Amino acid sequence: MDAIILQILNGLDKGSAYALIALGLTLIFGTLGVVNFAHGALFMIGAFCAVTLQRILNISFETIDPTRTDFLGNPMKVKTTYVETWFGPEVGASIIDWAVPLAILFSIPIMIGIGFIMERGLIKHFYKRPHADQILVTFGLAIVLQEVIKFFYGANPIPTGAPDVFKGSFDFGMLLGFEANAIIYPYWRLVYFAFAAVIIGAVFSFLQFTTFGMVVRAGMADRETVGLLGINIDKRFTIMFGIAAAVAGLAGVMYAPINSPNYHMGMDFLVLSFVVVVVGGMGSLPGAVLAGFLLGILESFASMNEIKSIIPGIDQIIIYLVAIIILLTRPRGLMGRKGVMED
Amino acid sequence: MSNSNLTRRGLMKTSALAGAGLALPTIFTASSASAFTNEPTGGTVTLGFNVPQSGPYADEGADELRAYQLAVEHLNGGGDGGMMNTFSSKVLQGGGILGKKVEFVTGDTQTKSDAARASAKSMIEKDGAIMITGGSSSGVAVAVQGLCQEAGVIFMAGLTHSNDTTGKDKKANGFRHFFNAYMSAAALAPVLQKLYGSERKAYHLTADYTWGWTQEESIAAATEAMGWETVNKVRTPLAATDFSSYIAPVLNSGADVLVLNHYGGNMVNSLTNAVQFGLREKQVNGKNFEIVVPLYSRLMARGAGENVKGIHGSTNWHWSLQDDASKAFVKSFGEKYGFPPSQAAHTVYCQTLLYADAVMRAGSFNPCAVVEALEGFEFDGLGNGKTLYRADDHQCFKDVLVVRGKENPTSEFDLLEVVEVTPAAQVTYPADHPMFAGGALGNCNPGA
Amino acid sequence: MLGLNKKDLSLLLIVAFLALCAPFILNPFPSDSSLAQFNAGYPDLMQRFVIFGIFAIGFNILFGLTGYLSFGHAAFLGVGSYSAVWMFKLLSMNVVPAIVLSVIVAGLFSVVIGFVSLRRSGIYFSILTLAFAQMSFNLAYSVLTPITNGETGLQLTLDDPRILGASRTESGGIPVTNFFGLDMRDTYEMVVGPWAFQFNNGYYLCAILMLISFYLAIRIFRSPFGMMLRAIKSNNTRMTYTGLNARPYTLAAFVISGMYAGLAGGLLASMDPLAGAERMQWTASGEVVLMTILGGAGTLIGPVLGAGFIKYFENIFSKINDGVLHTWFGFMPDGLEDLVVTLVHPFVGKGWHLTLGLVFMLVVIFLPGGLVEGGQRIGRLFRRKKSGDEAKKSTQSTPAE
Amino acid sequence: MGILEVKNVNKRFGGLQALGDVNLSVAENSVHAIIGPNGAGKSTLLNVLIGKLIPDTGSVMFNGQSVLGRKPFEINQMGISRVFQTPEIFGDLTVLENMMIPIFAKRDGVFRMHAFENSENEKEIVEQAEHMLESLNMADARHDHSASMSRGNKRRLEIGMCLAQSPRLLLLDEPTAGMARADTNNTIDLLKQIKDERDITIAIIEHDMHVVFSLAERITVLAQGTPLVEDTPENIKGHPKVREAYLGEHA
Repeated sequence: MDAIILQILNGLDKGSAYALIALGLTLIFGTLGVVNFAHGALFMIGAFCAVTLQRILNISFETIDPTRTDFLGNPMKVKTTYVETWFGPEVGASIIDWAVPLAILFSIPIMIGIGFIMERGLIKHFYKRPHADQILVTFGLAIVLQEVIKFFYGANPIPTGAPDVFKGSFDFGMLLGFEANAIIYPYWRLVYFAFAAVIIGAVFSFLQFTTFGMVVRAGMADRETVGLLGINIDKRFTIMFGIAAAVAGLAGVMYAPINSPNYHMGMDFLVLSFVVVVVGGMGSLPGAVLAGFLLGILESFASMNEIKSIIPGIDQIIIYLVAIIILLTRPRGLMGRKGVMED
Repeated sequence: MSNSNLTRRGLMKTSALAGAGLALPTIFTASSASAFTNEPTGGTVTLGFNVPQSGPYADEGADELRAYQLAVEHLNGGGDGGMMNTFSSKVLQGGGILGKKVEFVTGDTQTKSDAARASAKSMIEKDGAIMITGGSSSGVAVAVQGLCQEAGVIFMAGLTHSNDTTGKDKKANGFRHFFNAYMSAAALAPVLQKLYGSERKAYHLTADYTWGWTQEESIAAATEAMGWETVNKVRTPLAATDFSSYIAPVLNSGADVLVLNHYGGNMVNSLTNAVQFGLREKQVNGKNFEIVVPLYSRLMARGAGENVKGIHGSTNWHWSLQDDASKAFVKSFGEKYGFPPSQAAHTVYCQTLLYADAVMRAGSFNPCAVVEALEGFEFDGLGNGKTLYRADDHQCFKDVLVVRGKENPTSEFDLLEVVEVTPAAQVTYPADHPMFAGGALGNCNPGA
Repeated sequence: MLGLNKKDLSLLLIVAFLALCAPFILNPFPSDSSLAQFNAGYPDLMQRFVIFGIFAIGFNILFGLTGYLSFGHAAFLGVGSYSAVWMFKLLSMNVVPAIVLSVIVAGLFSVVIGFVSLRRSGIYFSILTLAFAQMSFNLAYSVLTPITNGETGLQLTLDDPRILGASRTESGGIPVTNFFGLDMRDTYEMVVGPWAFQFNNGYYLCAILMLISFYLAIRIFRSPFGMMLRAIKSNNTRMTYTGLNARPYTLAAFVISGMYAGLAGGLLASMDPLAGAERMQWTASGEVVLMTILGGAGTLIGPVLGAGFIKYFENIFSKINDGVLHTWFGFMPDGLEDLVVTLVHPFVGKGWHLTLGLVFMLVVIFLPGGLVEGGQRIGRLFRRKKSGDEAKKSTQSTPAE
Repeated sequence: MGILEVKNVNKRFGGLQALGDVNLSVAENSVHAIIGPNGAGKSTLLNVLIGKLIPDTGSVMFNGQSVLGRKPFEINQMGISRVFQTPEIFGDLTVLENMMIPIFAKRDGVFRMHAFENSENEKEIVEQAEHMLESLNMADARHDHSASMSRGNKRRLEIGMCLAQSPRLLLLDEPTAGMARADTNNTIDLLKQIKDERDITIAIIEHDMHVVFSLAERITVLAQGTPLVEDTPENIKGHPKVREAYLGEHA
């Protein structure tokens, strides 16, 4: 029982990341009709926003400590950060400690800006081009973005810790009457799940309850008609692209403490997030979220020893297997509309 | 820096059949004149440095390349000579190899056996490389080693830790300086016993491919021999990025030690996840829960950040070693690049020197002569104490380091501290050890 | 001739000429010049050009004609390679049975995967094929290691049984793949002044098979079957209401392209007897998609150009290191030389991916029809110039206005 | 007994009765029009006839065989051809190729693997297609891309493609929708010509009364999913019920 609860928690957590990426991907696809292979790269850039802020906060000046020596035997240079000198050691240290949450604020304008530039500078010219061209150009962009990151940050993962408050884990077992340590779960992963829920809720209510959202939804359903009403859909769609980029970026920022960011993390998620989107049904936002959580949970269950001992290697293929089964039983994924991306 | 521009052309065997119909005026064939593949004829000799330059191990590859450049500089008489001064064999004098200036070509393995072989082939066929070296994973090492055997050039493996490289996939033309999974286990086990006692229950998480399996097998065997119980061995997909679903059940399994048979990105993530789950603060069976990472790499430890603190593992070499050879290497590397070298850098530097030395002692570039010179070669002064290149399997036997993540690092490079230097005798195994069975060296192949 | 019209025949002849003279054409720079780094005329790369050309030609029969975008074609390449290596291990080092088996096995695989995946269209089809290929890759890397040798890749060993042939040669090595006694690895080198041209048996076998594949592809493109496939891409509704069942047509195209992939896989293994699981990864499937689109989907020659282009980048650009750069720009004054090297450095060697990404973007943005369109534009430019010249002549002959 | 017999067909979509007790008999070699106001169920009926929708009850027989549950290509092979509201042709192919495909389909059936014959060498097929194009006055455009033609010509081509298979029943779904007057008249003339020259049954669903009364021999009026009356055009014109339900809007 406790093992099952644990895997459900894991599934929700994995599902949060899948759902957030798939949500942004679907927003872009649904509004602009563009298949964006660079979406994983946006997620990666988000994570590197956290890395960058951490680096900025850690900018420091060097003083020479003659009592110690470095690896070559020269006097050691000791670094002190400017933040610590400006705000005092304690406040300074806690600002650095909170780099990741602070990066949320830092990343939103950056991601929206990147989204705007991408849409206006590149994607806009590809609305009327075949999907294959869109895939090629955004894939090219994804490679360029990740190579640029690699050039500046290297190929190795960069540790980006959560604030100390969120280190350690929460004991659910005690809460539910199990033994101590039966069900423990890291605080930061719980934060991630809550954060994802908030973002997903915010996107949905934005689309549901604002006039802007209504127009966009109408545009997703029938772009031409809305255009005929004299509403400038293009501008709104640009904004939507910015929002989608921000969603991907935020997913990345918050993911940084879970796994150290590296330059190819976007590609690692890309294929998976496409599977999630398609399983959810092209163009369906609730479908993307549902599929994200569904696949996350199934993946977690498949990695249980009990299940692996029955079907060896099931955890390697579960996502693809489920995708095949769903697509064969439900032609347009869980909640896809007819005629979207079927030719 | 004026190396490479490789121009001479290598030959594989020549067949009179091919191209026979194409008669052009000025033909002469430089065919069977050479006695072996890519025999250097001019004033230079070309080495092929085949390292990952893209993909997850690109930084390790970059560090290997730095070390190679340093080695070439030293071989050609530049710089301060580095470990050439401490090396027990004194035939290398900085005048190139057999009087020929050393040049090199580089290539990208992409950490894929296919791409690595393509890259190595282009070095052999196009650039006339006489020796291929490098790599940062066992799959690539085994694949390229096989190629070099067939093509008739020498392969000096880079970072490869799987037992198979000098076990079932060993080749006459291939040599490994790096240590292997068995040696990691043999070095670690006594230290673990001393630290954690002999009544422990271990839970293995293992990357689901050949290297992971050989390491799991080695560690499990070594720890079981000293009384530990292996509770479970769980395979994790190579592509996994989030290990939470594999880590979550560990605490309830009754195990009190977690062994992470992961390397690279897998290791960084699984260790980070394990620490996130608070495993290290827990008590199981009345003992503190411990995590072990059998194969440590400083470059990768950096990716895991503070999570490595206090975690034990083994490594081939570390820059903080205080013997003369290590100090000399760290000094010349550090002065050139501004930071200390990694174990990957160290091993490839040694391999380059060892190859050059073998050629000098053999007096020939002929691979078979080089093989003969390296087989059973005993040396010292390359940073791991007295070392033997065993003739039976072309594996180096030398001291192995057991290290621990440092609690208070003074710099971003100062992440590990050496806990114990396990002497070579303790990690030596018979050549017919079952974990290494199933392959044969075969005969050396000079190609041509 | 050969059942081709004049235009197609001349295209085939041009391709045949280029393929047979590749050792000359790809080696334009004397081997002691600093530009020799750009020479691609060595056996391994030439083999890769034509083998991946075959792969892309086959992929184009599916994607270019029917519009079905498969994201899992690398799986067929992979199983082709594995079957060929197993054939070398068990039967004989002759490449013919290996290649035949790899085509058959890839064909069977594609029947199964195609039958299931073609129940859906559009992106749903793409994801189904991707899922099958990723499953094959993941399993080949781990659980199926007894068959695939996992991470290391399937290689020949000294104790392979090899029923028709020796396990090891007299000198104790692993025998070499051959075509009825003609060793695939053998290379004849012709030295002309500072040039050295390499003629490799394996390359010519691949090139001939590529020409046959190319010829068959032309025939398919021009056949009623090809027309039906184009009709499916153009308007599937009309297709069915004309009394035609699209499914067998698409399945046939899928299987044909799967067999092409199998042939490519078998050839890869015949040239270099190793089969790695990475050959089946989604990035490998993506690569053939990129080759086809980059060259020009739906055109005959486009995929071959695209394949050559990407393989050239992968093998040539990745080998340019700072040392090479310094020899190139050595003629410049020192400060300028360093500056130029610093500027070029990020785009070559370990940065070859960056250049490739940029090239993808530039080609798609400016040449929507791929490299073929680029060629057509240049051709048109010449023609216009010519006709411009003629027009000028004619105006010159008449008195100026 | 007509060539097409629809009996007691009912179809509901959720709470909406799209078709209620439809009975219809189309006599062989006649031109039968089905008219009705918007939402009368014309399109639903058409979709039932071509097998796209399966009715909840009832039967649809063509030439004595049921069409229900068959795939569109099977229904086509039975001898029913369909013309769509917006012309469905192979836009990427040339006009000649467009015409060749139905002829191939007629000759070879649903599938044939003729991968290594040159389509241009299939003389018999090419001749038939060119002959057909000549009779449509489109021979000059044979190497043009069909997507670049005018809507009227596309419609002409589409009808020609259907006729190339010599169907027994030709179903037309608002064949002149969205056309200019001149194109509409051309289409009417073409259909009249077909009616005169061939043994063919034509069923036509149409909005445009001009077209209906120029062509039809019998007319069925649908309203709210049920046939209101069925009669000759003359009688329909003066029928009070029809005036009330349908023509009233236009009067």
